Amino acid sequence: MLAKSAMERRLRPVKEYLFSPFRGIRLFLSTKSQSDLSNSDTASVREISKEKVTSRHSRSNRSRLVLPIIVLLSLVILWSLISFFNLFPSYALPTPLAVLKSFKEELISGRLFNDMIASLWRVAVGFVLSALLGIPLGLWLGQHLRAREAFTPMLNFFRFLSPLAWIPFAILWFHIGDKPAIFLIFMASFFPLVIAIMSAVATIPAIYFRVAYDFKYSSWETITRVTFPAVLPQIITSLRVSYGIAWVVIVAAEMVGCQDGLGYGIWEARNGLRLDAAVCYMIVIGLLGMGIDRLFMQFTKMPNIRWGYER
Amino acid sequence: MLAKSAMERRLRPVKEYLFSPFRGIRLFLSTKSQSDLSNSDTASVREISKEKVTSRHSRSNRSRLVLPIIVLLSLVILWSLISFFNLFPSYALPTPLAVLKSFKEELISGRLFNDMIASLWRVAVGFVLSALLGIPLGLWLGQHLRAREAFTPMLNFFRFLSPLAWIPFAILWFHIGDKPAIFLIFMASFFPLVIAIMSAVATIPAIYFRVAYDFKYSSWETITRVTFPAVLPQIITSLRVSYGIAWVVIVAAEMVGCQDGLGYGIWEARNGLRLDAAVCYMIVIGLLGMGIDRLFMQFTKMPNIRWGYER
Amino acid sequence: MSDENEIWRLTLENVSHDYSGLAVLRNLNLRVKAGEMVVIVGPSGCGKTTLLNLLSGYIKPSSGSVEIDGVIRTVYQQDGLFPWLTVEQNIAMGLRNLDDKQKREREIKDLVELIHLEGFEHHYPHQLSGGMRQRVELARVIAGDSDILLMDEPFSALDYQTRLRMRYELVRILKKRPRTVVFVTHDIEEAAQLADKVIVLSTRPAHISRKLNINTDRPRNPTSDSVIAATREILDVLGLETPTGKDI
Amino acid sequence: MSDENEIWRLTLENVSHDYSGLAVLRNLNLRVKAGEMVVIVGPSGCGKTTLLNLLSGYIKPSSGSVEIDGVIRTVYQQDGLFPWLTVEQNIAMGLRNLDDKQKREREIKDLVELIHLEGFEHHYPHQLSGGMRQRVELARVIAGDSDILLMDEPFSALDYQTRLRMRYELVRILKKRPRTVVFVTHDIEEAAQLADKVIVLSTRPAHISRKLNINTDRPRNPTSDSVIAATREILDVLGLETPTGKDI
Amino acid sequence: LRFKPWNKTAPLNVRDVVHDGPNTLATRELTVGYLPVTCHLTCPVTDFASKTTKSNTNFNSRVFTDFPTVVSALEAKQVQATFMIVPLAMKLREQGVPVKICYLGHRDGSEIIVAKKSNIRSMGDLKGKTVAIPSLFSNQNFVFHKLMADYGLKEEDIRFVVLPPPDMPTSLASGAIDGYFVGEPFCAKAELDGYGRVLYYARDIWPNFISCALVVHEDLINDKPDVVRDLVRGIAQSGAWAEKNRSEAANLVAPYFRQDQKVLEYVLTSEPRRVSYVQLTPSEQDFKLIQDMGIGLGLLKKRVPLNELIDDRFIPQDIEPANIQVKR
Ligand SMILES: Nc1ncnc2c1ncn2[C@@H]1O[C@H](COP(=O)(O)OP(=O)(O)OP(=O)(O)O)[C@@H](O)[C@H]1O
Ligand SMILES: Nc1ncnc2c1ncn2[C@@H]1O[C@H](COP(=O)(O)OP(=O)(O)OP(=O)(O)O)[C@@H](O)[C@H]1O
Ligand SMILES: [Mg+2]
Ligand SMILES: [Mg+2]
Repeated sequence: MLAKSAMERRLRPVKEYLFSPFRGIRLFLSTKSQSDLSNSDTASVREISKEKVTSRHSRSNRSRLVLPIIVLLSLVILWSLISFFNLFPSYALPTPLAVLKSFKEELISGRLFNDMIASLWRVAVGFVLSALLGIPLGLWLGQHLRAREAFTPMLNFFRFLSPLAWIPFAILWFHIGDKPAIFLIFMASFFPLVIAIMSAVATIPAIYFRVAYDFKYSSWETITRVTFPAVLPQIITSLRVSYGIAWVVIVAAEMVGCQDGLGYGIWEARNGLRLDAAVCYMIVIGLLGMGIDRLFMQFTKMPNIRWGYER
Repeated sequence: MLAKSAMERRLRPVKEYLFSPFRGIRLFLSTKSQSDLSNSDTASVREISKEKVTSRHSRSNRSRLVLPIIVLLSLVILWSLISFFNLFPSYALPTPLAVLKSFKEELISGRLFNDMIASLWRVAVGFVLSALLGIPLGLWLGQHLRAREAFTPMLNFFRFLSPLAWIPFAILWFHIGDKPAIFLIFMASFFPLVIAIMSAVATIPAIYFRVAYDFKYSSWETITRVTFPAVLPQIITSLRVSYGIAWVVIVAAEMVGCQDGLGYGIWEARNGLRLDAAVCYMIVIGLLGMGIDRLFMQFTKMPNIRWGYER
Repeated sequence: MSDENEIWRLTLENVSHDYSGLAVLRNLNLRVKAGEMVVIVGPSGCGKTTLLNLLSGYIKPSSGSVEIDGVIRTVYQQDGLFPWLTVEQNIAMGLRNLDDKQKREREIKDLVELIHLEGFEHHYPHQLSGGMRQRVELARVIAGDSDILLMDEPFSALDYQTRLRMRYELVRILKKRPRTVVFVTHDIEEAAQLADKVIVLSTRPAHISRKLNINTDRPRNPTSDSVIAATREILDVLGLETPTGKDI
Repeated sequence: MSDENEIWRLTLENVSHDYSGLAVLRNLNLRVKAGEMVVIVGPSGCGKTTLLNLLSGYIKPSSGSVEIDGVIRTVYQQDGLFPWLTVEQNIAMGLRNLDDKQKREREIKDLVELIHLEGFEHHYPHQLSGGMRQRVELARVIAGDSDILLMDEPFSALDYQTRLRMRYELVRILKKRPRTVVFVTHDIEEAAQLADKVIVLSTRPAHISRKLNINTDRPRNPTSDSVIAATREILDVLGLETPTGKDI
Repeated sequence: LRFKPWNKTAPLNVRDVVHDGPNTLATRELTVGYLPVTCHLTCPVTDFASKTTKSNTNFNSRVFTDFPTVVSALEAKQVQATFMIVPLAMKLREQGVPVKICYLGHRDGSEIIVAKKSNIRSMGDLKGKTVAIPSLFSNQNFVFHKLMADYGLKEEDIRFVVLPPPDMPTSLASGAIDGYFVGEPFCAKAELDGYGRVLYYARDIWPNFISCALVVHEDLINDKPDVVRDLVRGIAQSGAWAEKNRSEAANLVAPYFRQDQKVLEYVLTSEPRRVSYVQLTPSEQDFKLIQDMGIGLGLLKKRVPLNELIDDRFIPQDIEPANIQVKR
């Protein structure tokens, strides 16, 4: 029994993120897979690639999909049973049917689609902004010990401030509509991102910089051709985490006088006393979040990033 | 409202670290420090410990403190200048003086202290709950590939749901006051924690289990004496991250009929059109968040955890 | 040792092993006497670790029989010490069956002395050098009621000079506490320095291409004649006398 | 080689080095001829890496002078290949100065052939075995206009048989593309197999305890007489003939 | 700023669908803030009216989720006219934000709701109970305290909690609170779902109860008095129309509020005492009472001269119902 799990554990990393929908989660927060019992250092390449191929196909895709679907289905069935036997009154827990109905309604009116686009747009802009500013800042801080020491307390301080607390400032500084929402998303995702990238840079093996020095890389080349690619796998991980934050924050961000968006939809549903619509929007938010998370995982398959998840 | 002795008990540790600010932030999200050019495998122990001692003392603690303070001071000065030259109207950005005044006011009335205790209490309970449930679940899922595959999509789905969206359910199921707030904090911190611990377990080197098998550890011993201590460093890291989430969520959580707490303080300040008080509460939230984060870092110094951050 | 002559600690008879279609070991026959030191060498990926797993009973052979007589402990190539336990606690793992607390403590003290690590009882593995860690592993597997030690390239992560010293160390410790040892290595010099019997495996599917007895006393100098002669013979069997890089 | 006799690639005169109070090297004198292969051995922590850093100009000596004549490249003990670049791109790092694209491509093709890695041009380092990675490192430092190779225990992370093969590989490659080499190793056999001249360093603060010339042709069999004789002598200088574990 | 590919293809917002398109005659535009509560019903009606009837100004109604956000938006002059609870407007004025109350939003429109099964029959029974109010700066809070005083209840006899209105019905249903005092439709919801019962209509405790008013930034009044005039007239006419065509009004605002039309219709038609949209001229008398109570509670710090706060210059002489046709 142990033998098998050890083997599986060994085989996991490669397989895991090729086919199954949600597997890259294991990569969440951990970029290196474990060392294993066999020393494959000296195995010939033919062997290595063969092993990879077999391990990839060793468990069928289908079984990977079936289990999560069973879990989800049983959740839905549980929910249906609860509402069928009226364990909670319908105002306390909308029935699956009511949610489905409101889903259909929102879909047909085109509002759901509109809200999705609006939210995706805001999250995308806020997130891209924080990536554009956060990645260079994180790289810079990671390489300068003094600067890192000087700024981490500040970064950490701002990390703990809820976007809800920023709302008045968001409106006063950025007025209402998209801009303050983007600002709030930015504020929520920027600081954790910078801190994560900063820490990642601090763990780059010194040898890479030594090699860059040997080959006479200029300092600009060192940043773009060594530091950046060396932390790219961890940048992707950090981006996933901070994207996750950005997406969770959408509900808070769309309090600021937005007229559409999934988060706004939830507020409107609450104000409109429509718990069914609220649940419908929650489901859409959860599913879209998961979906985009999977998109990020596609990056981890790029050959010049994948090394960070393989060794 | 809260028993005084309990209050004191809760406060003591906080005091301890208030005076040794912000070191160790570098550990955030990174468990392994970089390898370096010199191969110290064969260095004698005397050398190793000496090196460690020197590196610990190689830069004075003071300089470690000075830089962040300079940064914070310049932030405050910038803020003062902005409000001095009226770049923003005072309703858009309260002056430092006004904030200080409201700080004094809240402090003297005892409300600030009361709010701090209330928030800390809620976060502590919600967080401890999610740790108590999340750690065993994470350990279990980490060791069972099938279960992991089955439940990750679900965990991931719930991870993306904003606590704000849960508010109506929190009220229906837990009424108002502390309980729904705790529920919201739990919902926000539980899922990321489980996912992180699950991933950590999946990266435990198989060799430890092999050794446990050789020494005939029972499966219960394996979990408590191998799996758990092996991921303890990563559990601490995960706890820090999820505690961070719990603390950020306090503002959202205290929307639901709380009559005290720092998050409620922000709502009240906003409702009472007191931006100065809101800023004062934001500062307290940020500082407390940072402070408790430092408490967690104390764990990383424990000898049977520290190895995870050293090698 | 001569009076134990007839105790066979490990017996492999006609053992073959496949991993889901991959033929790894073919018809191995091997008997290990109590107190004997058997060293296994062979090309990488030929199945040496698989063989040890068969010997320890960790996996069952696809065909043939494995008989084990005694308590088995293994030293792995990677660091198998638990980093969350101190030196003392790691060594105590081998004494789990000893209920008498005082006896256990005395035994631990003895073992720590044996591996020359007095003063480091309460250090954690990450505070020790590679050589020290390997000595703790030795103490852990030698502790208590173990009879047979399996060692899978235990010294290959160390540098040469430490490796050299660890071989002498192993010999010295085994002198004090005799055990039956099956030792896997890539290092032919190591095999020649340590073995009573060297088993050379062929490439996969592996059979035993040569059994070689070395009868000189240990410790052996790496440049002593018997070691050189054995080295030469093993290199020859493995075709490594003038290797080319093509198949690295 | 004899006509280059008088070109000194590296010259150390009375070099000493301290790390903030820690005396590491003391009064070293060393001259390395063009095309020569100098191997440095010594106890761990004695300052071998420091010496290479001085030779490469990466650090300045506390006193004394270092003269370098030529372009220097280094192979490190750890994997120095950039894992985000393919084999081809890694090798191309050594050809950064070559502006002619066609020439560069031809050169890369030559080098890939030299290290027998045809077909792996577009593989990433993590897709290769340890020996293959070290060969790519060799190609990278040999590429282009390099004159001097510094190698800091380049093969110590490999297993014995691969190490053996890599030594032959290095000799073969250097035959085709002669370079001046300063090679640091812990492995005395390796030193004896590869060196024109072995420099044995003492413990810290290190001075040169012995310079040893080996004049046999390469490649040398590890069990050949000249290698054994040199090994014996070095072991003797280092006091490793019957080492004890005390100071591991 | 926004990329909107769906504008061309997908059907627009439901809010836009009911419109017949922008009023082509309108030369000016103004955004007016409101919350999706029936107290603010005239706002979307005016929005609708301005686009379907002939008027000089196009009014866009912008829905908010809570009052603090509305305040921030007003301070930042992102909306220059909005519906707002009256005490909050006073507080704003007190803090020097130049706002004026130009008109009222409604009369009445609030109820004290208690659990249906409870045996609370009057104010006195609420002693020792938990009651939710929407905000400390709501008129509901003020009036409730006045009522307590009338019944001889002391401050500590009732436990007040501030809750977002949408959470009140659920809190009552779950038993977390014993009653609440808030504007519609959050009262009707509890009644319709069968767990709430009206204890008092607002007009029973305070005739001509006011909760929300139209608040306009002084800058707008100074810069574009015509727009303000149009706005007040529009709201007055909308109110007059809604008062008469209650069912149609419910039908019209349901998509604006994204609320269940049934609930709105219930609010507007079940009981005429619930809410009315006439007599919306602010009177100093009413406001003085509110102010007194606010100061009594310590929530308002100083007395703002009411003639500075109220600006009734824009109220039209005679109010005709707006000419609104709602398609069925
Ligand atoms: N659990 C496993 N499942 C499938 N194949 C395996 C398993 N373990 C090992 N193998 C394969 O069996 C062969 C022999 O493996 P083994 O680890 O025994 O070789 P080895 O001689 O110990 O190699 P090395 O010298 O690298 O340590 C290899 O080809 C390996 O890929
Ligand atoms: N940058 C540095 N700062 C301070 N001390 C250093 C530094 N680099 C090395 N040392 C110390 O100098 C001594 C020599 O180090 P060096 O790395 O040169 O030894 P080495 O012979 O290469 O050791 P090894 O055999 O482990 O590779 C060691 O004691 C080491 O701790
Ligand atoms: Mg093996
Ligand atoms: Mg070195």
